[in-house]
Amino acid sequence: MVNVTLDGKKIQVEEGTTILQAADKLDVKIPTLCYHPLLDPYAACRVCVVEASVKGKTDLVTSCNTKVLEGMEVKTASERALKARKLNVEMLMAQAPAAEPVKEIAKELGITKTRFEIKDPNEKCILCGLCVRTCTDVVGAEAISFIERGKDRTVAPPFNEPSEACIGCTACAYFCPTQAIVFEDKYGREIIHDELHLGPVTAIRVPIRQAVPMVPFIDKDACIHFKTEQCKLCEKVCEPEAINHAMEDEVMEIDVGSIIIATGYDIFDAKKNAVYGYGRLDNVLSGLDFERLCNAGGPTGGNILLKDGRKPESVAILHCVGSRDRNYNEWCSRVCCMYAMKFAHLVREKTGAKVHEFYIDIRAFGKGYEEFYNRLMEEDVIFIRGKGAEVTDVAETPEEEGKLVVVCEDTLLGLVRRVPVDMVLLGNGLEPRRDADEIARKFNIGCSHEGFFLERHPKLGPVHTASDGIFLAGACQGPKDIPDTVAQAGAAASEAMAMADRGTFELEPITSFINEELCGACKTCVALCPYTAITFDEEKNVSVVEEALCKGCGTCVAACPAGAATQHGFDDEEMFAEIEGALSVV
Amino acid sequence: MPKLTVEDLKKIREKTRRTTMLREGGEHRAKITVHMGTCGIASGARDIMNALIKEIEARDITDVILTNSGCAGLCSREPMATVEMAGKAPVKYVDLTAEKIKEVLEKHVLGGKIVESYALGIGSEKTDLS
Amino acid sequence: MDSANFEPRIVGFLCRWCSYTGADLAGTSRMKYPPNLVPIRVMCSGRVDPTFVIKALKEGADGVLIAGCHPGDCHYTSGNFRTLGRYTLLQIMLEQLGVEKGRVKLEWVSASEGDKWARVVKEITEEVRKLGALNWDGVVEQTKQEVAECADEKVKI
Amino acid sequence: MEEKEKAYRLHLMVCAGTGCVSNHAFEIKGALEKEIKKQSLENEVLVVTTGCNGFCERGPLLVVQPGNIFYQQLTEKDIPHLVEEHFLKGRPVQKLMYTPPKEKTPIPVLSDIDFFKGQVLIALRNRGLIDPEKIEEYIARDGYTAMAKALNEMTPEGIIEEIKKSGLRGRGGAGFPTGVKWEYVRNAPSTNGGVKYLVCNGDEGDPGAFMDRSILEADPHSVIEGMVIGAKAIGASEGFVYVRNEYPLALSRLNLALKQAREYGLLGKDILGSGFNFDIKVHRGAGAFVCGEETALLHSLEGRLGEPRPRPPYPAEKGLRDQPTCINNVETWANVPVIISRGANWYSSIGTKTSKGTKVFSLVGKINNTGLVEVPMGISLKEIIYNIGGGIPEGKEFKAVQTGGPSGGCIPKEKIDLPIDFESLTEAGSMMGSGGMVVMDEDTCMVDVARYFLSFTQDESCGKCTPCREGTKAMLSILTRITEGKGTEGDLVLLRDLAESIKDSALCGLGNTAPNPVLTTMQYFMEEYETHIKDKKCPARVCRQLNTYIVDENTCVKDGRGCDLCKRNCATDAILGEKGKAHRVVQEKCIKCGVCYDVCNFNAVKIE
Repeated sequence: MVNVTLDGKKIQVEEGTTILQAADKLDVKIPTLCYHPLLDPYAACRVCVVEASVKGKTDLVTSCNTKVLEGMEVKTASERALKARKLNVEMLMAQAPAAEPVKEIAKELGITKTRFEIKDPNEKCILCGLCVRTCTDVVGAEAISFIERGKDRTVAPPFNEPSEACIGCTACAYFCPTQAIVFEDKYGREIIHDELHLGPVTAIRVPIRQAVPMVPFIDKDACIHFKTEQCKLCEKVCEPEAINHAMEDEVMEIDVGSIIIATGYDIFDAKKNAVYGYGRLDNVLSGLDFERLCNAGGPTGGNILLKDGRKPESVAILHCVGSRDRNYNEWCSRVCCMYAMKFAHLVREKTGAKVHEFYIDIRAFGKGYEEFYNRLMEEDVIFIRGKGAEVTDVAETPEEEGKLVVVCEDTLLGLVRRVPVDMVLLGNGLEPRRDADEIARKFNIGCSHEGFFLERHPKLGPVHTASDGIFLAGACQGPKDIPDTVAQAGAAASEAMAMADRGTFELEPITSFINEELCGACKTCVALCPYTAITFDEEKNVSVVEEALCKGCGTCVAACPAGAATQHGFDDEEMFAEIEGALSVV
Repeated sequence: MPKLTVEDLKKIREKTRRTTMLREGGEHRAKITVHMGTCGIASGARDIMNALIKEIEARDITDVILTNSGCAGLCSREPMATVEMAGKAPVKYVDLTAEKIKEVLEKHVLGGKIVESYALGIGSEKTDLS
Repeated sequence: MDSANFEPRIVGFLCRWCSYTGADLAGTSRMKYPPNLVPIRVMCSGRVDPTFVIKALKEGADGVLIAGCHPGDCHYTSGNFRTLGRYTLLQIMLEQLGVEKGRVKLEWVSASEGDKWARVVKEITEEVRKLGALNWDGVVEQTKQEVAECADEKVKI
Repeated sequence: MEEKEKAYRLHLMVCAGTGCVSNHAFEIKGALEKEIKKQSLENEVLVVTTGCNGFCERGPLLVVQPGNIFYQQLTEKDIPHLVEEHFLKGRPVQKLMYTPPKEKTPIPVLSDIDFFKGQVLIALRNRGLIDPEKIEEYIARDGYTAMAKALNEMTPEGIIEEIKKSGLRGRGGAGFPTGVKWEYVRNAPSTNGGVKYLVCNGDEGDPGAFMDRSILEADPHSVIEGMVIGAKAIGASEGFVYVRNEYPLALSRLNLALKQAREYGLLGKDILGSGFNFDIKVHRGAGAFVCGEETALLHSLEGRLGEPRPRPPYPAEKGLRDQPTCINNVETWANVPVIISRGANWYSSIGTKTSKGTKVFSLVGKINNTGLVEVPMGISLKEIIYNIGGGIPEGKEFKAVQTGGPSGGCIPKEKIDLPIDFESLTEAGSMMGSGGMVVMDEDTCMVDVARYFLSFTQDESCGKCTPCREGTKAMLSILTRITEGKGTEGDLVLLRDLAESIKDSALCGLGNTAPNPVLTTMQYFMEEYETHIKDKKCPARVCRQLNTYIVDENTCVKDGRGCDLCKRNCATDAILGEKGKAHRVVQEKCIKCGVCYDVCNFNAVKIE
């Protein structure tokens, strides 16, 4: 411990403490500009200069980097220190007149005007080096540096050209005390709607704002540490030391009795069908985009706004985007009609905008659904029977200027209509997950030709699969709304429970087995078995069937060249007898 | 190149002593001046100089300064040379040949005995560089 | 024999999950189709060993129908692909033996395709009816002769 | 190495320092060799190239040994005559010898020349005596004996003790006791298995100083030897020489010297069988003045931006790659071997109480004998300027001397008896610095001098800290204002405030000392500032914007007969008059470019 006197006050601090830190403990404020508690002191702005005496030797030192010494006496606002500080601030006022922090310190020091020549009244950069140090010491990207020297010194990437070294982390802008560094979206997109996809989020965040459990995670793709192996600022500031970058994704093997597959669906990507202009035209939103937009925890706090921040005056909602369409998906996605109508209700309620629904036909099949449909009509939602054929921003009439125009054939009126609106919401259909095939292979279950998982029996086994112990729930089996999903999931859970509760499961008595004496060790069966139920016993030099895995398809039996593979209930003799029997009847 | 030892350093110093002495005007046994005015050169002073250089090299004499000067004023007795032993008066030799100067080097410079038969006299007029 | 009055005997190997259920559906749907086919249920069409087909022809069948799930819909993931492979080879072999192509068929019938089942049975019955009864003994005889000829030629060589 | 050394009767020591080389020394050498061959003297006369002789003013130089005959300002034309007369016929050529100003008789022998007479050579001990490209010649002059002694007979503590006792202080400017620094480094803990580094600072950025270059060119082995001794003392196994790339000759000689030393085993593993390992790498600097600052130099050495960082931690504690590092200047290293071989007592007998030994100064400016001089500490300015330097040219009056490079201060003529040592110079507001010495005569405007030096420091400021970056800029703009006649009295107050504050609060030595020229000129020549501001006049008539040009009509007509030259050269048609008649300047149109003054052959244009 070291004893110091600071502005007459005595304090004992740990060895290695800087004057600035000691002053902070005593609530003595020393202005700083180039200092940041998370970075090594740089001692460049010289605004934090104080007068320090040790052993009779008095010097002007920068408090950010000077460590206290035993018996040191510090005067943070001595005449000498103030003189230097004021001049330095005054000079910075001339160099970066638009820098707010400088103005604030100047105000505190009672400086109203700078006596020095102002070169650029809009200059904000005070050359404190925080950005450069952040990029170098924290981020490790070393994409920006000071260039030139002296009065020409500026911060720039190499050769003043966009640098490949820049990882786009924006940490420099974050550390910049004067907003001299700003970042903008590469594609010039503005805030509101982009937040839906890629708006500024931090690498550490909770997955969504209503996430349960509410635990932050590190987004490995965005985290600077995983790009440059540096940073780790979060570790420095996390007092409970809860952050561990070395933690690896862990592959865990869990033994279970049964598995419920509930891998859900993918939303139809409306970009595939260019006529809707999704991703190309502003204010064309997919169903999920809109959900996020009107979510109270969303980017606009639940307000339905256009990209430029205005409230929409008219909104079009298009049904069957990607569904009931031979060019894309033939099936009805079941949920879109209802969620599209929910959107209509939300838009009416929140903005009072005019809402047009473009539909093929309304499928309000559930309990209370039809009533909701009727209610909407009373809410003055305009229903137009006719699939939206095109969304365009090419205006043909003056009232279409600056609007999105939905073109459709109104089948009731028998007319092609052009409806100008501010915002278009798409009722995207549901699709099997992209990786459904892979999952199906992994679990030895079937997929229908659309790609939804195949239940064992459409009526008698709607949650079972061909593999015992593997059950289906939700939209992975086929498009479903939430009540149906919950119902199916409940059924799947109880089937799984029932099986787990029994503790055993019955095999059908039709499994295959290998007659070891006949087996010629050709391993044909091993490769054929879709259930990996056949293994080859190297010791005995024969194939062996694991009966618990065998489903009794008999493929191996048919293929066995030695006749060693046989199937209970379906062995060759039995089959021959059956053939003979069948043909003996005249 | 072999790595040196402290002894090697000394050896190099010994070997280069002649240079050191020449450049720094250090301790030397004698200074031989060959007079090389036009007359001297015409009468063969170059041979005298060459013979001296050869001899000094051959004997590896490191402490003799060899130099030349202009005409000594006694053109008829050229080639001439002056031998100036350290701390002693200079001796002028005249009518030299290569053989004679070798003898002078041997007897006078190394042996310390003036070769009187070739000597013109001892002592010199005050030399002025102008 | 008069082809019009000839009633062929056909053996059907039906997979338990699709085709057999499809046949069931045809039945419960009270669809009409020829009674000439005798169904034999297997767990999967993949169990259908080519010898079963030969055996059926030998025992007096005039035609054989193998029916399985649609490709990709196999209850056992890939059994029907094996069937398809074997069937293709079997067809070549039967042709060499002198058995007409239309006598043995492979069809994909799903559980929901009762109507398709009925149609498939109708089609094969009509086709085999046209071909007439299978003279298996003749087939065997001829084959034996051919084998013997080949053997002789081999000796000559 | 030859078995027997060839004997020559004459050694011609051609100075091949950068100064003489740029004056065609190599052409002189070529001409000499050609001519010697022509006269068949090649077995009698040896031509040697040496490092800088120091008397750069008079280059190209040639010293003939034995005899120490000094030839100067040679041209290729002189060579045939010189060879025939002197080297063949033994008649030294007078007209090529040095004649002091105001005198008529040339001085043939080098040691009789005033310029050389007053000097004491320690760091420059081998200058002009050896060929820097031949290690044998360095060894012949007792080279590497000190190293042998240090490695084989002394302990590290013993070496440090000896250096401490000698009183050697860093020759880079600050004058920190070298032995004490070494001790710090020796005792500083290394976090990397005891790795410590040694750096030779050869980033001589002062525009008027060239002693480091000269030493590296004339005697690179002395630096290498010094570094090996230092390495042993602090326990380093790796050393760096940081040389600016603007010194190509120094670089090539240093690299050659390192190669030779390595071949001889004087660097590398197990040096001279002592078991001590040390090697030196050369790092080329890009020529930023600030890289002479040790922390900036280390940054640059690490491949980073050459900007200083706050101290502490000092490099002795945390230097190159965060390990204890000993940085000394070229001249300091060159002094080390002599101290070890001749002993601390001998060394400390030279100099003053606090400043021991000698210091090399580069004497430039308005002085007769420009060049490099090594003088004992404590010698007075007067001795250097008048005895060694030969006084001010053209009989002008001495006004001030600026010491310590661009950030040193100006010492006025009242203080000409000032003894040169670290303390006296600092006390006078200047500093030792690297040893630049710019002499100024009566025609020098001190405000302009301050402005000039400020423009240099402003350009060279790295820009890291506010006072130096913005302050030098602000001071320069005030000074420029004053020299342009736009200064106000408030400017002087602000200027002084700025200067004091920058000196007080800048981050590194560059900023701390940058105001020195301003502060000292304000201290000693305040009246000049006031004249500039109040009277809008420049007493030395240097600041053209303050001059009023008029034509003395009498002279114009009488002497020049109205030659019309001024009128024809005037860019703004500010001069009226006809040929043969008196001319006059229309002040409203005059932009004070001074062309009329420069072109007038009859001194008819006057400055008021």
